[in-house]
Amino acid sequence: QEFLDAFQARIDDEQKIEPNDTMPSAYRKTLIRQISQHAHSEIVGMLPEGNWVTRAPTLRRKAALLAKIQDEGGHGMYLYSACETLGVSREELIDDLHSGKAKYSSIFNYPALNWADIGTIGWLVDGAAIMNQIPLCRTSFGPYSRAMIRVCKEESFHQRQGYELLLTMMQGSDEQKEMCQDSINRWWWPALMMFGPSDKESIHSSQNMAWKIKRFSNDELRQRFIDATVPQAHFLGLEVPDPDLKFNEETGHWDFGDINWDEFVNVVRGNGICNKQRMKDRVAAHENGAWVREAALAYAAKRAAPQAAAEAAE
Amino acid sequence: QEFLDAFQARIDDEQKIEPNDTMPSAYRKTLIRQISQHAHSEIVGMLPEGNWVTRAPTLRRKAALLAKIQDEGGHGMYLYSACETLGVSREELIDDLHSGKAKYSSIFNYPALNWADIGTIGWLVDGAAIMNQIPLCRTSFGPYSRAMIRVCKEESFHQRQGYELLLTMMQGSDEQKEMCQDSINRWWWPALMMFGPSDKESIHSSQNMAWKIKRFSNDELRQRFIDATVPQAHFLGLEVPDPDLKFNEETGHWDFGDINWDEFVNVVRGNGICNKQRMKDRVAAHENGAWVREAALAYAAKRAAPQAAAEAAE
Amino acid sequence: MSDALFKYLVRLADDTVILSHRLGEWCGHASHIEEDVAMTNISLDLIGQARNLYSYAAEVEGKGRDEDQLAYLRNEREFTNLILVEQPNGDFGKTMARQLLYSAFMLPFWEAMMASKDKQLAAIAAKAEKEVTYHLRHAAEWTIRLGDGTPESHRRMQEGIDELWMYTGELFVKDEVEERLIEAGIAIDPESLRGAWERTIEEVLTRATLKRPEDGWMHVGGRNGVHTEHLGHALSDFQYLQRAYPDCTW
Amino acid sequence: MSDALFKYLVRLADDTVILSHRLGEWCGHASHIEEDVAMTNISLDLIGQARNLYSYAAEVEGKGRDEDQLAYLRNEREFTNLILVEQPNGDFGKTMARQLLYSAFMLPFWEAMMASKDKQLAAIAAKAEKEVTYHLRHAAEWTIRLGDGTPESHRRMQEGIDELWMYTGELFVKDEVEERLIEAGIAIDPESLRGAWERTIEEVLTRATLKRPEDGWMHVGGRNGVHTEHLGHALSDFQYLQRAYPDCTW
Repeated sequence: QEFLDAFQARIDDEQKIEPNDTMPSAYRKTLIRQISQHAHSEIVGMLPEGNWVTRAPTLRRKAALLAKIQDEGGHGMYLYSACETLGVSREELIDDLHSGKAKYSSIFNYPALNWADIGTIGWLVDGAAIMNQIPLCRTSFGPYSRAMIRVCKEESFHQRQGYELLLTMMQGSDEQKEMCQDSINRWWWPALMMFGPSDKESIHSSQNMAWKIKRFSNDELRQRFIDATVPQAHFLGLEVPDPDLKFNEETGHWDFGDINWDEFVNVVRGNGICNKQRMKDRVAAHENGAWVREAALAYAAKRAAPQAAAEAAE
Repeated sequence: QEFLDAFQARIDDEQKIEPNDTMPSAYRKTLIRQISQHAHSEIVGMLPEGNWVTRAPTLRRKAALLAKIQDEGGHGMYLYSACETLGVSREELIDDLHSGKAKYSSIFNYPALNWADIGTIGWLVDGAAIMNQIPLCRTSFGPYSRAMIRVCKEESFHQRQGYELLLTMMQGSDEQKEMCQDSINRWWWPALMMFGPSDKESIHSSQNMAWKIKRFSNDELRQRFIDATVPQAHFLGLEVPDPDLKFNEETGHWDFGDINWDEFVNVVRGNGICNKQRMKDRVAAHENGAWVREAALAYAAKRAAPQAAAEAAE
Repeated sequence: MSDALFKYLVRLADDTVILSHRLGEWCGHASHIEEDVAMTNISLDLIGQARNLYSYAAEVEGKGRDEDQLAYLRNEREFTNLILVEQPNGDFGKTMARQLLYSAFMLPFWEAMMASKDKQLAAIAAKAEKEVTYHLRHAAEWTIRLGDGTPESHRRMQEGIDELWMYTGELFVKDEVEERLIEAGIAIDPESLRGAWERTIEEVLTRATLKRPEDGWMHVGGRNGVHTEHLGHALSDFQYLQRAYPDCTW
Repeated sequence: MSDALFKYLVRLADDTVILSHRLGEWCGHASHIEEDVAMTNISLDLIGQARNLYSYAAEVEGKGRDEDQLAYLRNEREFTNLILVEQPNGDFGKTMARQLLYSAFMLPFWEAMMASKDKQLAAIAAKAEKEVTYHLRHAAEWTIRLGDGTPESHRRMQEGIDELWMYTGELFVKDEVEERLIEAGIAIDPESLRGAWERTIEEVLTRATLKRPEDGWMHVGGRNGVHTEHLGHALSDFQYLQRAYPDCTW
């Protein structure tokens, strides 16, 4: 208990915990769970966007989309590395993803069905992610905090890019405008669900708050996101698909309708439109690439052997 | 020799040779080679057209193309069966195709690059095939002759359909007309090569003529094809890509330029644009389907076993 | 009512045109020629059904569109086919599974439709019913052969059924479009076909020594144009020429 | 001369845009994330080159077209890329083989182009040269790793090289378009790069324990728009949106 108190004191003092520091095993476990889930989300998140790389309508947009996906791959690598500092291998993490033991953000179980979705994913999905992640830039675990600083910077760029994409389309033809409206209709509620269950239901929150792994509650962040996003939607000329949405003069916040938590639970359970497809794609990539990884290992071993022999001979 | 003379006498008398008749082994061998080559051509010929099934521009054309390809598959099955009456299994024939031992018509090593090619393949390629095959309806080997009667009838239909497709496109936009002209530019000479080397070079001809496996020389058939086809091209409004093409008032035939036999030999040797791709596709279909064929055999064996046991018990 | 009928016809047409497209992708790549011919044949039947349905839909709509404009010039979100039929071919087992699950529904569907008060739909049904009888028999025979063939074919066939099962719930979904037509004696209540579908599937799977997957969550959306990501790629191939060279006669 | 320069620029741009497209098809499907990132990165470099080349071509043409009109609104027969770059990805070994065979040519190509009398081309070359240095190193390293890895990777890598070899002859083809530009000191004579290409390939294959295929018949045609059947399908995906929604700003 003394150790736990001392640990808590360090955290309360806003000191960063570093990989070689001793830490409570629950803290370590929570971090591994959360960081790896975040890493998996980056990797799975490449798929819905990858689905549009071959169909991007201009070279400039195609380049921007490729750059965004590249950033996401980079985030994935960065976050897996942060996880590895906690003593778990990337291979284990990926096995957990493929076995269904580890989760990734449910948002990527929705399909990207038209080009406006690429804008909406940047604007709403990255937007919600940033809202979740900005507090994590000050999270107590050093490598995670540093990773988040970089990730947030790049995702802000993606968010602006997504917004600009929609702005361009909303100034275009009727068909383009329809695509945008269709897109927000499909992504709005799933984006709100990205903040997780409402505070009444959330199981991990209080300990995580104390450890400063989490710094704001799900509902606080969700409200913040809505307050920031609704005016942007209106500026774009989009209707937010929530008949109960209304600005509350008293609180200064946007009141919104009930979230369909049944859908949320259903998707988390694996019954989203694309859950099976996403995992099938990831597992297929992993299995089809097994021979490549084996070859790389075999080659490295061959190179290492003569070198080791040479060193031994010295 | 007595046998050979008697056999020749039957042929001279226009009697049909049937599978159970005794026949010279060279006759049998020649027939197997020729019929299987023809069967292989039908099967490989499905590939360039199959390449356009998913992109046919109207439902009517898509249906017509599917029907044509279906006919070709039917011809292949029919011809393999005719071959099997000569004592060789389909599996052996297909192995010979895949190993490169057996040939197929070189025309299918040219790519189908635009939609007009689908018309041109019907008009020129099926047209040339029919010109080759009509005499074979009276060929000495009964099953082959009967197969040819059916095949020619269906191919005449394909030829008319191809011509009609081009006619429609030639009444269309400038781009459509360009596609048609581009198409005849690429297919004209390969179509002429379908009649095989000129008579001076052809090695199999004279014995095959005597056996009535062949009834006209390569050059005769080629001239006949050109005489029939050039006016059709002109009616369509297409230019035939041969600067030496000229109607000869004296002979009543169209004189034409020199054929590039180097190209012919090169493609026969396996160096056509699509030789490798066609064989790769066929071999892949065969290998990927191995588990299906094995399952069908295993299932049939299971069904046969109890039946045999039941019969034995009677 | 004519608006509902238009939507209903387009749904059915979209099912057939997309499934036909998928089968057409097999062209020249089947395990043996007999199957190349069989799948081409089924694809051809389905295109024929699509043409009849689109043409009738265009007539009902009365805006001067034709079958090709309906098939080639609507976008992904306007396509209202079942998600089941847009699923990629996978291996031959999965293709047969898709065909079985669909045809086992469509056979009793067209049988019932032959008694529709809409004479044109009844006539389309009479032709389709004969065709689908063959499609179902063909798919059922292969399901049994592969299910009860080798261990590998058993595994693949089971996988095909398992992967597609979650798309079968949509066969039985109805909305207000259909309800009005059902009341009018024009459309068929899908619920009334559930028994027949279940029996066919049970019987085939049993003979195939395959396990019927458990009914879990069912994936719907196609009837409202919310598809899987596969449809868009199919449409870009399917519609390319019409899109690249607009207003041409082919 | 400006007509020749336009054609020359479009050829180079088509190479980069098509190869970039092929690499983009890998997105999210590579063997490990590092490779997803690497291939995306190369794809991105190539798109950048394509944009520079198309924009300059449009400027030279002077008909008011832009990079997107050149990339998205020409048909298959107007594309003049090397047949090599349109070949399907196959497995990772084949993708690396394609990249090696192309980049080993493009590195000395851009190096030489930096001295072009055409200042804009020289500037494009200066940027591209740095990028291709990395592309070549990446492809060479993987060729060596896979060639000298396991028996399976050796077999696959050899197959990739063997399958693509017949498309390498086209790297060295020149026609009157290029000859005039070479004389003018604007374009590079591909023949002058053969030595460097051969040396790179020899060295990489040797270190990879792979066999250099025999030079047999070489497949050409891309520079005149006669392609393999693969390009059309790539274009229908690539151009679909521009074709389906003409005259839009995206």
